[in-house]
Amino acid sequence: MTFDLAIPWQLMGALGPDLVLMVGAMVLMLVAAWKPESDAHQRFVGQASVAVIVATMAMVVWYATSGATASPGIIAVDGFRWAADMVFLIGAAAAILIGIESNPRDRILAAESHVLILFATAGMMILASARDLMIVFLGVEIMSIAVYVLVGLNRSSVRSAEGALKYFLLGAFSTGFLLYGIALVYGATGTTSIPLIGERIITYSLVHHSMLLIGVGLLLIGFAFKVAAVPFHMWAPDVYEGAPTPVTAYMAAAVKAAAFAMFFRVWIESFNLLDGAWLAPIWWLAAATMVVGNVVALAQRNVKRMLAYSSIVHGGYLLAAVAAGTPLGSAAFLFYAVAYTLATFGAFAVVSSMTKPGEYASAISDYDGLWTTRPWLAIGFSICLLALLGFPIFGGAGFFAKWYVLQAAMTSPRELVPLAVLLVITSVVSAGYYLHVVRVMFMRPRPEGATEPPALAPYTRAVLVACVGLILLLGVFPNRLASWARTNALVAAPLQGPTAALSPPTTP
Amino acid sequence: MLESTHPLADTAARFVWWLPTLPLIGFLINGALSVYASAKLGPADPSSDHGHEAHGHSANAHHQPHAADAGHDGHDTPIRHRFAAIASVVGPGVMVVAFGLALATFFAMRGVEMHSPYVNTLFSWLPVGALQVDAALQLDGLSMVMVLVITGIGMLIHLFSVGYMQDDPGYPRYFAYLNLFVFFMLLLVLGANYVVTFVGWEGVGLCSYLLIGFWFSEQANADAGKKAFIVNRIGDFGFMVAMFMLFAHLGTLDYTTIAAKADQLPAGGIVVTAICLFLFLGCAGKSAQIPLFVWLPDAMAGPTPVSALIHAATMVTAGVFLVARSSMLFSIAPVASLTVALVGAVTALFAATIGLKQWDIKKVLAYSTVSQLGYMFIGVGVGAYTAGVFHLVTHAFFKALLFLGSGSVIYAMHRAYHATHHHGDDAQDMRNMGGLKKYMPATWALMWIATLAIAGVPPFSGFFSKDEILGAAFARAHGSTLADATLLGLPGSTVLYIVWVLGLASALLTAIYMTRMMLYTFHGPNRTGAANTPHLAEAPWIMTGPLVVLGVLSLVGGWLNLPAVITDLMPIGPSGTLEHWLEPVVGEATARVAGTGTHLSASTEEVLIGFAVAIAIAGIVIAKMRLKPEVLVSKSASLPSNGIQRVLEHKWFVDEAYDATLVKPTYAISKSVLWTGIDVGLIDTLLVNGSAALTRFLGWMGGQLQSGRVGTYAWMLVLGALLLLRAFARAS
Amino acid sequence: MHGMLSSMNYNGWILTTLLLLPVLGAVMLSVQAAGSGQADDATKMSSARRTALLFFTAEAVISLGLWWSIDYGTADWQATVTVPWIPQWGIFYRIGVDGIAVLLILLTTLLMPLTVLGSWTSIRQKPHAFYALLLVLTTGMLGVFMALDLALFYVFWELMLIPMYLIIGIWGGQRRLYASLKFFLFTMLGSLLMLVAILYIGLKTVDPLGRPVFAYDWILQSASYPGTASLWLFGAFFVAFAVKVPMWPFHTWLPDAHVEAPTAGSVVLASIMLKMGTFGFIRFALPMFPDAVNHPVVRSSVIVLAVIGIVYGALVSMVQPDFKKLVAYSSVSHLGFVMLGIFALTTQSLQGALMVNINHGISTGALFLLIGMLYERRHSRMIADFGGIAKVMPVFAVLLTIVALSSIGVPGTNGFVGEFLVLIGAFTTEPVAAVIATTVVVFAAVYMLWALQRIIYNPLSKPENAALKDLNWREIGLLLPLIAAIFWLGLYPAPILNRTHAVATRIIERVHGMSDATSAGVVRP
Amino acid sequence: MLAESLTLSAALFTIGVIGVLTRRNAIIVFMCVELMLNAVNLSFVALSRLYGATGQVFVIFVMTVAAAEAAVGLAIIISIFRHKKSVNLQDINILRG
Repeated sequence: MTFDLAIPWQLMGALGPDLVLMVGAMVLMLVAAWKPESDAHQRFVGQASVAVIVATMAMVVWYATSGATASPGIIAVDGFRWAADMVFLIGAAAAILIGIESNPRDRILAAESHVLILFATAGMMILASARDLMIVFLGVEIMSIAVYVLVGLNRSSVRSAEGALKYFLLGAFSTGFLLYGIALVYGATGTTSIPLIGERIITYSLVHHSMLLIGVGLLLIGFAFKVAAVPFHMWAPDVYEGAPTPVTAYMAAAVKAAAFAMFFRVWIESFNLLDGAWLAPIWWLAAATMVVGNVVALAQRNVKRMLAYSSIVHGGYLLAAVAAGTPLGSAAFLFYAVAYTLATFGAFAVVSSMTKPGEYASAISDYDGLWTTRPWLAIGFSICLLALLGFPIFGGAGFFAKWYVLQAAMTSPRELVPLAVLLVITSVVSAGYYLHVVRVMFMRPRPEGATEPPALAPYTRAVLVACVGLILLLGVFPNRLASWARTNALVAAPLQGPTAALSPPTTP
Repeated sequence: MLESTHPLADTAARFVWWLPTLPLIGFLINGALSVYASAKLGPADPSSDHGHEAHGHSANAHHQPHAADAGHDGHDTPIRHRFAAIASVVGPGVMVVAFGLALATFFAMRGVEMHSPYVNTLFSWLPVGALQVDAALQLDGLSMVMVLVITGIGMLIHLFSVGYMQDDPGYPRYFAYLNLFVFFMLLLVLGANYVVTFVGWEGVGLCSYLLIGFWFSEQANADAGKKAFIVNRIGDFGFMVAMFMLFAHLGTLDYTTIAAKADQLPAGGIVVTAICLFLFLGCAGKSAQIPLFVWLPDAMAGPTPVSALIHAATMVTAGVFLVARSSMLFSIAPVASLTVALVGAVTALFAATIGLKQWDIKKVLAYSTVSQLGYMFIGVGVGAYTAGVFHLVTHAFFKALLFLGSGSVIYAMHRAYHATHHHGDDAQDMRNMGGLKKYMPATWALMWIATLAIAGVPPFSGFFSKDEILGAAFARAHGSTLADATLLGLPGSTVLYIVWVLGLASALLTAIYMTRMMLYTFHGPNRTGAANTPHLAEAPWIMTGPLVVLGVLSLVGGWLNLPAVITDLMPIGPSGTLEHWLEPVVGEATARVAGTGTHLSASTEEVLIGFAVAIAIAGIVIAKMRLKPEVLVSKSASLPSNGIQRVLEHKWFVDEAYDATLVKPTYAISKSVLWTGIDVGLIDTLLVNGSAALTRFLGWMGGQLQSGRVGTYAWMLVLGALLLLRAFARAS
Repeated sequence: MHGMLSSMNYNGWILTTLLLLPVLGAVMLSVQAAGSGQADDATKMSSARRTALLFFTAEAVISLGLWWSIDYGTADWQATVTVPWIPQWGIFYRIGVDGIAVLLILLTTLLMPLTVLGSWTSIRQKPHAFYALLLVLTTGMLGVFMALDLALFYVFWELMLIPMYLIIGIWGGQRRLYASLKFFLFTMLGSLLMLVAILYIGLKTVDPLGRPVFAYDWILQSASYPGTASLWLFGAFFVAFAVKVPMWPFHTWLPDAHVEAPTAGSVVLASIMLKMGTFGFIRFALPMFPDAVNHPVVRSSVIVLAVIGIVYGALVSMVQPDFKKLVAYSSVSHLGFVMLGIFALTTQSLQGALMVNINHGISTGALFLLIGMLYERRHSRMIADFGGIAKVMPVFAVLLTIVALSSIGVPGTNGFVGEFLVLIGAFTTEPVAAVIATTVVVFAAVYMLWALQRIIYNPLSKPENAALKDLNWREIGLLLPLIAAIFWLGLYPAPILNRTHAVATRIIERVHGMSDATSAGVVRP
Repeated sequence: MLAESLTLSAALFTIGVIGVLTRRNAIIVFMCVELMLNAVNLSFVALSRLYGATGQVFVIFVMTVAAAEAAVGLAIIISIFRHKKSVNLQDINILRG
């Protein structure tokens, strides 16, 4: 079917899954508020949230398989959107499943926590669908505001509050740049429609238009903040550390994926021709992110913080795919997002189960000799870490994710071979900290009198098993995932639809 | 020539591969016995329970006791090895059979006219493209001579060992090693190409290593074995490089092909000279020539029969053999040949000077061996290949005799010391001997035969061979290719005269030190100590028997190659037998070196002979006059010597010099510069760990920047923003 | 034999079976481990090692057919299997062997049961995991020798890394953490650069459908690289392989890894994993980048590094107080010979290099096994702690002597054949390097015989050593095949040489064919 | 007129940025952020004179979002105040490294 986005109900139809999720979230918000905080209630709301997510997924799958398209408009109805949606929804479901069990341990009994994830996810889905900078802005804010709250969920923890404050202040600050960027792009092109911007850059030869370029620069700042690219990354470690573990996982995987989804769409559909301006900055952003992230991660003694830096690093790798600026880059991103989401949630499932009640942080040394007491947990965690490292077979899909990104970077007409080399060299540094954890688990003795880590709760265990299983499976049979990513990649914006008859912009 | 059509094809020669195989079988049997016994029956190795109470300085001598008196702790009846009987049969037995086969082959060869060597190809060993190396054996005059010496003298020494080693706890192991040595030695001389020879070459080095360190529980013995192997390997380096060059320039390593193709190399050119010099480096290692002679004296740490077989009669002469084997190459490389001759001459004199002041009877013989090997190199160096080989053979006779005789003496000394429990005294030091003639008359007489032979007194064998060498050196000084070449700026003829003079000088010294040895050992008063004297006696027949055989050979060995000038004077036998025998092998090369007009007139030859004889006799007389065995005191009572005597006694301090200039610096550089400096310091600490530490430090710095303050973060954000915007602004 | 094997379609299934069987074994061991939760350590140990031995023996037995089933007269791939893996990325499961690979595969499969026997009593902790890792490692190693697809090759290449990392790190000695990480990081740095190079090559070579091509043959036929790209690509492969070889100065991971690894780890590392580097040069770096290989600067630099490694390894060996470290440095020296042989670019030297590869696998493997046996008894590897033990361990002394002699290349043993061929071949093209390398015959004798002397000879002065027990039948039995191989290859290496000749000739021809200009005037017999 | 409006907007935005950089009180910092957003709003309004309604619609959205943000932000600031008894950003640095 083809939605005509000019017709309101058809626009609603095109937003079907998003609406299902939002309506479900609103209903559940009411349900959550209905009863006083209790473990049973949050569990119920959590399970219901997962149900909503599953329903949304089903709808996404239905839309995706029915081959729905839409007329040009403010939202996209394409494979990229559905593919990205699936990643967000998987992340959300995993975060909620872990959260159901780990939140009470952190004395978070608010049932709203799960609902907020639904809201954030709705924001992401909107982001993925956005074909207008206005929608981009809305999506970013819907997502961000929910996540600000999620970070500060643990009212009893000063760390949680501090993380929330930092994220909020800096997030809002960066929103200012993003918004200003949108304004300048709008001023230069006269439109906020993403494909139209691309079109007008051609038709009006705006490649060297300074207002446009400054606008793009400001947009880039906003995006770079969201994907935690160096030097706009400084919030990330603190916030990841302060946030409750499932939220950290959610931020590392889904929020980052959403930010990249929008990044790719805007860059490929709007600014593809401006690479003369953005290639060098993104190149340096990617390089700095890989180098700084990896190097600083080496010095970390806390698992969550280490994983936070790891998440920054992966942002750097994906920036290489952005720099490629090709549809293949977006395909690589989709593949990467799946592998990375699985690995991240697997890892955080372990971290959450290892975190002692009332503590946010688990030191790496807490994992000493884990193998001797919990061999499978240690093996599972190692596989996730190796996936993050991008190691073949043992790291499963993580290797092919990196392979795909490298492939995208190296086939790009933009000659990114040096960046690819930098990527692999910094990967070696990353082995230093990923393997450090593997090493403490397997090669150090369990300290005398170390407390037994509690048995994995069922949902967490399910998440871990599913993630590890999929990582390994996709590491041997990545075919389907690769095809899926390639089919759902973005296409460089075709000049389509009636061009709005607007006079050429007169620059001030 | 095809193997099957060769005149030797249907004779005993087709069993030539049995020659090395027989001792190999002996090795396997004895080795199995040895390992089985020690693994199954517990440690029964030598010196396992000997107190090492008195090591003394002559550690190399110290271990002789075990030869004769293992298990002396309170037991006066020695315990023989459980498998001693089997080993006594197998060890010498295979040698007897091998010698028989060698004789059969020899007679087969005498019966046919041979123009090319008989090559028996066993299998293709290293087939790699252009490089085709076969495991093949080659029979010709030269290898036949060597085979006879090796199996014949080897057999005698095996028999001698049955007595000498009878009570050693490592008895089967000893025979295993000895058999293995013979195997490799036969491979060395029978090899049909350089590579097979090299297998034997290194193999004999290995056996030498094992036998020198036979009593390995004494560090000095193990040291000596190791030193021998390592110094030999320096020589092997040269051998290998020579092979590489041969392959690179001639594309083959077969003796026959190389002999045929040698003319392709420009005569006197750099290539053939280099090949020969590298080969000679190998020979210098194996045959203990300057600068690689240092291992041989130390090698006396091994059992005395080993010294006789390996370090006198056979292995150390392999270098001479190799030069003769490569005569086609050396004959077109006059500079290399001159070098060989000169090094041989210098070594002969140098070693002789050291021999003058040694007290250990075996050390005297060791330096004597070095000196005589120098003689042989003079021979092969001046292109008188037959003379070199001739001296090799006679030397094998009389030096084996000398060593075995000294073995008998030492054996007797040990018996005596053992009987009186004087384990602190050195049984090999001549200062502890004296007057042994009375107790060991047979040994005395036989050793005098050998001494006269080595001194070059007619009609003993050494006279003929030595004279032939000196005569050849003198003769080559005119008209030969050598005389026309120049070495180190000196004309070849001058060099050859120098060689000749050095040869004469060392002949004089040889006569002196050998007489000295005999005087101190057998003459004068006895210094063994009154308590020990009654226990001194002749060794059993199994040991004395071989001595007698060797004595006869030392006496008549000269008849192998009587010079024409003598047979012309007195018809005592056929002249030049060996020369005719070796003619197909070295004749062409000899003729090429000799060139024109190098034949000496009979009168000149007679004068030279007279001169040589006079010198030999003069040496004996000088020694007899100057040395007073009567005033010598036993070792424990001796004072350290000084001046030139001290220098000679310490062998010109060559070992110390090598140690200070080569060994220690290499070790120190390897340890401090290469290992702790480059490996641990530079690469590992600085580069590897350093970069890791630097990365970690940068990470820590980055972490410090992450101050936790929102203000900092905002500043960073804005700074980054400004940088980015600047980049975009530039692009517009 | 050949007929029987082909009637079984042996070549059709053997390679894949060899790859899968160890994985199956590893799975089986994991199941066993999960099922043996409460059993005592001894029971676990015996069940684990029995299963492992079963699988390794089965692997060895079925692999034997390769000796006959392959036609060694041709340099073409045989026993090939091609199955699409990720066809849209141009990645195929494409395996096959040539004469060189077969020998290394057989070396691997035949050595592995011996390493299990060598660890028979020394691995007490978590034995199931140990043997499972060893099995997985085997798959990785065999895969490297078989892969005919660059991407697949890379996967197998990396697959080896983790098991070895864990084997060193978990069952290793005192400084195992440092050693294992160093091993991992060194190797990974090299291999990731190679990954980029592989991608570059694969993406440059495009099939008619526009997909990348990683098929080795295809790349060989069609690849040509602009300007200095060939040099850069060669450089990337070079680093990966040079670290693995290890060439000086990339070698410092090796002594640490060897010393800290448990016996089986050291054996596998030395005997097989070090061969990966040189195998990589022969299989990939040489044929794919003939221009770079023939580049005078590149070639002479590699030769210089190889020669430095040869001499340096020997000299540093000499001063090691730890016997295992001594052997490790001697490996640097031996592998330097291999590199010299490869880059001298003659048939003799290349085939010699292959021989050294195999010989080093046998001799050094045996040395590590012997050291392990000694360590089990005495809990020390320091040379100074021993002395005179030939008296209490005569069989050990005999075997150690034989192996040591093979290691220093005494003729009659395998060691000589390889070294000699390398040097004689190298001399024709690189005479100076060959002569310098030849000096190592001296240094090798120094370090090995000196160590030998200080361990088995000299007075038995330390009371701890007086009670040492000689080798038992298991230990003797597991060493005997190696000893037999030492003599077999030393006395009759023709079967090996014949099996590698066709491939070696083709490689040399390919390298020279690309550069007649640069190789003109060089005598190549 | 357009140029002047955009210049003013830029100036306001810069003032906001400087405020964020220099002030230490969380609430004031947040107010500065609001100032930035409103500066952008000014641009949108000014531009919408040129291009039509889109800019004005955008302003409405921004204001809505800013309001939501303010609600959440103030709640977060209160939450930290409960723990720290301070809203001075200099004091809030437990999380670092």
